[in-house]
Amino acid sequence: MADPMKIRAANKDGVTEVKILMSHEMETGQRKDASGAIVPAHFISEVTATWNGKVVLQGEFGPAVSKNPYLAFKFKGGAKGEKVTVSWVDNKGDKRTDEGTIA
Amino acid sequence: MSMNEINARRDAMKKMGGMGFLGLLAAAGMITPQMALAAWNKGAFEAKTLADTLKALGAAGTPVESKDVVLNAPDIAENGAVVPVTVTSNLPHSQQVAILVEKNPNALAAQFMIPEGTEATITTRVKMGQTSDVFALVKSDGKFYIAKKEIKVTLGGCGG
Amino acid sequence: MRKQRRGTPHAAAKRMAGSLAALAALATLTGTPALAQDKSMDEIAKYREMLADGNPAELIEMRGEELWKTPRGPKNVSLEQCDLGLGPGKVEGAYAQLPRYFADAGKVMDVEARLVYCMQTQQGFSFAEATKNWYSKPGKESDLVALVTWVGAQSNGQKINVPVKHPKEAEMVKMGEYIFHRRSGPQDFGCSVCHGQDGVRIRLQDLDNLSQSKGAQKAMRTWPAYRVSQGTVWTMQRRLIDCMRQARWPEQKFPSDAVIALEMYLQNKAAGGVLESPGIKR
Amino acid sequence: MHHHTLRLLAAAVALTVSSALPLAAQAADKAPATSAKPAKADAVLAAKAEKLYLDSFDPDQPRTHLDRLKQDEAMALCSQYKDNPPPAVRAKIEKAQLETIRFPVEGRLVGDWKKGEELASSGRGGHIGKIQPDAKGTPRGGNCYACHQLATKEVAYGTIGPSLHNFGKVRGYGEDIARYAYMKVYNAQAFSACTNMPRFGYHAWLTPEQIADIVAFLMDPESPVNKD
Repeated sequence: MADPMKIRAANKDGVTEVKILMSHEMETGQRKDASGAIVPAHFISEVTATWNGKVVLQGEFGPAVSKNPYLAFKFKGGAKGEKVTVSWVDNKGDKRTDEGTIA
Repeated sequence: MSMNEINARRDAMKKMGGMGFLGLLAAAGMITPQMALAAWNKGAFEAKTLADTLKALGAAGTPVESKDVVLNAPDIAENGAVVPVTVTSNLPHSQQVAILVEKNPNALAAQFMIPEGTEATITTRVKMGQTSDVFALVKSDGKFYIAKKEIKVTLGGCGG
Repeated sequence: MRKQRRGTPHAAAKRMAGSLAALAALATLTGTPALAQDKSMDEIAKYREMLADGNPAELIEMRGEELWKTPRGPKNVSLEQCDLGLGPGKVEGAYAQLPRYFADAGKVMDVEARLVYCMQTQQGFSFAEATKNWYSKPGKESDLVALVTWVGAQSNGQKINVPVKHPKEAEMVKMGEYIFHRRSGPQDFGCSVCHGQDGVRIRLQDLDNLSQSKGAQKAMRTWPAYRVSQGTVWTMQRRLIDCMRQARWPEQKFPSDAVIALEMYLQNKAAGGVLESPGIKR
Repeated sequence: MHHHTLRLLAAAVALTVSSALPLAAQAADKAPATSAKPAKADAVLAAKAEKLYLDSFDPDQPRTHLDRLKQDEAMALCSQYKDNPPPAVRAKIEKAQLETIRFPVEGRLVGDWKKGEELASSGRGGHIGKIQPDAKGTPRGGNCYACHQLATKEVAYGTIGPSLHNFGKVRGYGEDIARYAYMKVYNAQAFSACTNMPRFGYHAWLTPEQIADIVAFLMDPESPVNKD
């Protein structure tokens, strides 16, 4: 199973800022290994963030997003102690869901 | 429901049959079925040229350059593997934000759907194979707007 | 702009220089390149600032904490009783005081050497097993690096304070200094070539003068660090072993006593520097 | 050309570079040596440190790799005096190094600036070991940009050495300057003992012809070093 994400969420003046770090290799499909064979593409393709059952951000990544992707955004609403849930799925069908608590 | 439970439940559901990822989220009660219709835009991500990518994103023709689309990134990246980029749209009803790197093998790096209530400001990091123009594309009220910036990728350190 | 020192030219050279017509073109050398250089450095600063906001080393740190607490190895015990110098299981602040002399091992060890020692003596791993994945490669993260990252983070905000009480600690500082100035290889390199003067850079990267306290503090405060060019965390051992590779020298053993001596010398120079660990850099 | 004249020329050339360190002063910028001759205790420690150092390399690698740790006289003296030897030692090193310089068989000191530019830009070649070696047959570069500004279009240049932008334009395109540039790249320690600059020709890191190409990059009026 994939490694956990690190999710930070903080509310200020009614706006919640979310910062996410995802653990993923984000292989481009163009790199060669030591033996000269091409390492197949392996990357997070979809990311969804929800708060109170509502989608607050939906993203699609290609392999040009950097290794261990970072994503930051802001949404209106959110209160201290509430959860922000983030899920990703990659091009091989591997996936991960984690949550962060709004500070 | 704890995260481990969600992950376990998803794994269990995977075994039961091929529900899509968003379908699983919908089943877990996280999103409504209508939202789960979105899918990875293969055509756009696999397009080679900037023009083809824009076409696949539904922004055929030349999107209007707009001062209300702000692409914040350094002029020089010490390493092309990680180039920080923030796109901000000050246009009303910005629904979609995309980041494109013209000289990458596939121009589209990432795109985001911005629901009502979410600010049209996204920060992420992209790879750049070489010095290139980088574009921020924003869809606002059904029309596409664009901002451009050249980012130089330099040789770093000992250069070896 | 960096400060420049002008040497004292020989009197004869001065006379000769006066006769060189080239002097007339002197003015063209100052000005624009310097301005361009400042602009480049501003943009590099912006690049670094934007990176600092989200450090993927935190992901590796999380993994390190789990590895520390999970029973592993033939003896199926965790590392929670490992003594990193401040007593069994005391991790907070330990990294800031490493390398140091360990009486049980009879030698000066850095964080990696000590973790390897604990993996051998407490968890029952063989030396080969404990060291075989000592650095991370694409697609294969090192457990040892994750442990070092977590241990390092437990000294975040603490002052570097390496003990020089035991004679072997003092000797390692001196041997590190010797190695720092030793030049060899097909490029005549030594650590001092790049890191023995103030205010210079290689390509666009500032080079700290590691022979002085200020430069050593600046350099040593931010390791272990996530290196975006490598997509993973590098420890001080990995950093120094790669410096040696760049110097076109042969490859070190792991863990390397020469590297530990260098670390001892550098940490000693960096005393008082406040750790910001893990760092993030090119 | 006599050694004495060359020294003067070197110093004079250095003087014209106002935005850079005079070449001879580079070494003096380093930490001063604590004493002219190391004391006995220091010698004992040095021997111990040398052993610790050599023992720290992986013995499981080709002998030719481990040979890179051997020091010639200049290396040993520079290490001993922390790159700041006393005048007599400095003179001795420079004299010996001057004698090592060899010129291209064809006698052309100014080659092809385009090839020189490539060499100046490349920091590849010569990396050994198991972790991240260069691929077999990787050509060695001169990596001049790591330490010097040259053509202004390259923004990623280092400042360990002086700016060489407009090298020929400022100094003139004369034979003497070309000869000085060639000798400096071939063996910089002939002019400045214990300088940071590698001895590219002495170590056969670059061939005499490649050095002439680098000289062309510095000296050809058409080179971007002198044009932009």
